[in-house]
Amino acid sequence: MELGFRNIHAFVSGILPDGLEWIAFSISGIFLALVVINALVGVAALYTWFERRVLGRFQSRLGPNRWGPFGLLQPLADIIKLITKEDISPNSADRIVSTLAPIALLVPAFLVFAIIPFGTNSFLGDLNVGVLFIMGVTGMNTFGIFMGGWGSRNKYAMLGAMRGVAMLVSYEVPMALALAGAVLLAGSLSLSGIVASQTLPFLIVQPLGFLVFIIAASAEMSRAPFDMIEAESELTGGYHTEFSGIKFAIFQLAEFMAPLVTAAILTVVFLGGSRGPDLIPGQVWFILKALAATFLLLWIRATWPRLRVDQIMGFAWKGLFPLALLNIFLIAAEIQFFQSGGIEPIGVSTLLIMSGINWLVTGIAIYILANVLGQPSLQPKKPVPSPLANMYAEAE
Amino acid sequence: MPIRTEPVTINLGPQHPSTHGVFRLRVTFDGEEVIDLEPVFGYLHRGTEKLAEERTYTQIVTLTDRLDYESAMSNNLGYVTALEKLGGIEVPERAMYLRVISVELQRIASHLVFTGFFLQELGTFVTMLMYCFRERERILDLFEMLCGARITVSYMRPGGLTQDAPSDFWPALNDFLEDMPGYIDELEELITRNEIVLSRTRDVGVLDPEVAIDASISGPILRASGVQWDLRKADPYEIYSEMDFEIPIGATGDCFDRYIVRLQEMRESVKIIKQCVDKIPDGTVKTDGAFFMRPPEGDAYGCVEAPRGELGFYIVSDGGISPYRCKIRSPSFINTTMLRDMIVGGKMSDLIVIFGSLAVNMGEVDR
Amino acid sequence: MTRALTGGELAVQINDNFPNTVDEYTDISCYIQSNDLPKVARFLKETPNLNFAFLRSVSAVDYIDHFEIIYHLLSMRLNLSAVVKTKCPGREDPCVPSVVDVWRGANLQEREIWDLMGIRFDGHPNMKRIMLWEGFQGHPLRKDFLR
Amino acid sequence: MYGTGIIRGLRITLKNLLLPSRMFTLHQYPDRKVGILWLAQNADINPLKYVLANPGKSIRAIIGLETVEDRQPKHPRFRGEEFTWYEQRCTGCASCAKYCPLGIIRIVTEPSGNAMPEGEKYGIEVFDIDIGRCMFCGLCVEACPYDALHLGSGFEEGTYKREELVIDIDRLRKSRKKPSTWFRPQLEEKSYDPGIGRDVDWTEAGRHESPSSDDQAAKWAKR
Repeated sequence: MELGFRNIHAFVSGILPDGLEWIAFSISGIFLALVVINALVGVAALYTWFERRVLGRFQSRLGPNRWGPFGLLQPLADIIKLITKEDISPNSADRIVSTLAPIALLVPAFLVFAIIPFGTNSFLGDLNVGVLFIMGVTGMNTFGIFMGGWGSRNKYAMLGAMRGVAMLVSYEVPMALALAGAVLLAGSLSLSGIVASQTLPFLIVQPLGFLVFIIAASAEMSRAPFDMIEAESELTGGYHTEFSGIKFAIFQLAEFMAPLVTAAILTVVFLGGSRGPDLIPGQVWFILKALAATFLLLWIRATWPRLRVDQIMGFAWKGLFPLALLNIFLIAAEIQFFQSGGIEPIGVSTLLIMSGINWLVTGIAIYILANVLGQPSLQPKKPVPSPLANMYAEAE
Repeated sequence: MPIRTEPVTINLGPQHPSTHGVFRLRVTFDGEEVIDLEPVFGYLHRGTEKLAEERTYTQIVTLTDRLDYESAMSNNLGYVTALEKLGGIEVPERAMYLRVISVELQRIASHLVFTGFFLQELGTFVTMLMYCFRERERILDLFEMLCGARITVSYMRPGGLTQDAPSDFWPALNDFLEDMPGYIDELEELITRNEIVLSRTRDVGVLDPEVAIDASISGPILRASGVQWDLRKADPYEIYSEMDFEIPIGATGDCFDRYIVRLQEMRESVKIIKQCVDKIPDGTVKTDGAFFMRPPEGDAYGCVEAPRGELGFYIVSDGGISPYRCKIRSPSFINTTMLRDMIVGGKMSDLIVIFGSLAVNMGEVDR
Repeated sequence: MTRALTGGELAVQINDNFPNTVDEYTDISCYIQSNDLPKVARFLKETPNLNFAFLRSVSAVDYIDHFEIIYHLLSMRLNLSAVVKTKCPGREDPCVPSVVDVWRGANLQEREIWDLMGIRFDGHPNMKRIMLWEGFQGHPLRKDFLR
Repeated sequence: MYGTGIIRGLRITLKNLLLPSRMFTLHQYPDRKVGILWLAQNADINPLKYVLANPGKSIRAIIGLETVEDRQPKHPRFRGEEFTWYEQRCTGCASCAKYCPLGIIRIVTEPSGNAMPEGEKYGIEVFDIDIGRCMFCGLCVEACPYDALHLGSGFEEGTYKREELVIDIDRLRKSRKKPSTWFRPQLEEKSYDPGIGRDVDWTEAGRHESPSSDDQAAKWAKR
């Protein structure tokens, strides 16, 4: 039996007498929420271990390895430490806002997971406006970040929060447009529908959409190279500078949930979700694909430096936005051409032809955009010694 | 309705991840743009110049270690150069070779620290820092072989060195010299063509050569501005006149050039060390009597090309056992002269990058 | 090899243009009267055959009965170096003209000298303490500073 | 082309992730985790045999709990704490105290010492070294004319109070005699390594062979 709202609801209302429908609804809802939230917190804790170990290896360090086998209990130790720490907040801080901030940041991450189809079904069943739900819910974390920055009455935090709002709002646009490409292709707003229509993963069919989405998503979760919200070398931590104890723990949890959320959406929309050869169950396929996606995000985090604030904004509007529009236009035109009005799903051979065209257009588009955006001043210049100094001079 | 805005003043430091020690920048922001900046020094002031007045000439060597704690060897050399000029001490040839080897190793180590922290400030999450420190660790191991300490070496003495290198130093040095060019290639491939680094550092914090000279800026920052001036060529001390090496310069004087000049200097240092290893003669490394030296009355200014620029010591002697006055011309201190002019008008992120590209070391600034 | 200009050579050059500014000269340095410092500095910087555009360092030494300010100059174009000194008598509020207008590099160093040695530089744009905090009593590098 | 530079960077970090020579450059202190292969190699037997022989240890190693002591090897010249002092060699001249840049060595002598091989010597009542302020520059060792004071080779001297950092004469007498070879070429010639070596007796630590009376007579008779 799969763990989903419908199954639990059916089970509970089977036990209860008739007419107590609302109790069955509440019980199954609360039970599911408990299970899902605890499982997700556990997964996020495990993911912190994974991230720190892999990042450590990237940086030729060891990463946490002391506490438990291979350091697996390190997240537990961290949680205990953070919970037992004193919760300090500045005297002049806005208590209500700063207390709500971590919660406002964490809740959207959990909400997204309610509708991610891990196997054939998701926890909440199949939401027929899944993509819209995702867009709406992930947009909420802007509030959390701004509340954290505003409520803690710290100039660094405020700067980080202002940067955050500007960046997150800008990157919503290309992200939504990239998802729209997938929606067009699948002909469905539901995530299960998108998974079902991926006879060929959309990564292959629309690479441009994938590229735009992964860049925009890594900005949405403020990871390198877009981590200017919490740029520790500039803002000493950004919006969560003034938080400690359990509030800080929740901020960190939300921050570590973000890659999981991104990887899950990425897997569902572009990597074919739980589809794969039947040799392995769909859930395992899902986890494997999500792991690969998180590894990619980690790899980028370990390698690239951060962009400047104006460059990030410029990149969103001048780089990603046109690319996303081009992607939508391309997909729409191709669907119009190949599907010719019918509603039957597109065949694999047609998808292959489409992907061929798309890869070609992607290459050309990126090349053109790179040459437009890439400044000629970045080319190395030949140094010429200044006439002001001559160290070989022999003075008379 | 017009929006009422007002500038925000932030104290960047004295404790801040990017201030290289305890240093405070009082910055006024208009949004993200820096409109005013005032550096506040002195958090690490230990009065080295006053302390030097009541220590013997040899004891001061230990004080110089603590000036620029990332390049103690160069500080040692700068001090003993000035002292030998004042006292007229001849240094044995083997000692000069060993001095050059250790100083050039220190230059590589110091530039590695710079590279690591510079890229850290650009936002590479610790990765480059760890890579650079991994390479630097081997140099520190070599220093441990030479003199038993890794950071505060106190290796040089007036008239020579404390000790000759041990026999296992030479194979280890050769191993290092073989590996180092590969490391530098790796760093270069990792960063030099990286578009994010380029767009962050190109045309940021440009320093014109005229201004640089006018503001007494020295070292890699001056060379990045296109001024080909290096004391190792211009006024060769020790045995640099016999060495064959290039002085790399930058084209525009922006942050990227400051980085790339240092990277190329590492290559040249490897070249110099290789030549030294080939040519080093046998013999003693010490001069008798210099440990208890009393230079004649007078004054002397000796300077060397330290990793951060021209490090000068102006020593006034009254014939006693300790200097009458020992003034330190520290490159980091003077290189911060142009800080305000370079940063104002840039973004906050530029501030961090420009300040990082100056490679200021607070131990040396505050002395 | 950087050639060090002897005090005599320097004194001849300066005396030709500004008579009676050179007090005395030694092998390595030449003493200028402190009042004439800015114009001599400008002359040293802008004369083509001297071209001392680079101010290496400004130092101050406390000789009990007078202070001495030492300017180490460098000409990068000609690879020349020179030492110019000036004497500053008196222990109560000693004062010499500032050379920041000529060499910007003197800015922080003159502030440092004011802070640690207590010599005021006339015409310096920002004559404040630099290493020590405002309100510190005394100037630590003076020989009579005991703490 | 614009945009390829960042891809190269990814390649380098991946190389650092995968290449073993770039991976294991860090020493974990004071012990490190070991795998089953290392244990077998250390015991010099086949890994399979090792598993059969010590199943408990193998399981611990597989789940990553097995550790061995591993310290960063340090060069014999390492200038460490806990000075090595030979009372037999010390004459109480206090050169070390004079040459200490910080003045942290305190020596009190009494004149009624007994005669020792190198000549008359003072009895030493107090010999305090405040290593809380010591910077291990080694000038005291360099100044010692009789090679009585040597730097030590340890570096684990953490204490809870600053006062405990003062090394007094009793501790100097009692401590193990494992001198660093820094500034002691006579120890280096014997390729002595304090990290693995034995204690050095006071007769070996000096820089001179004590001359026989014949030699001395010959030397002084010439003058």
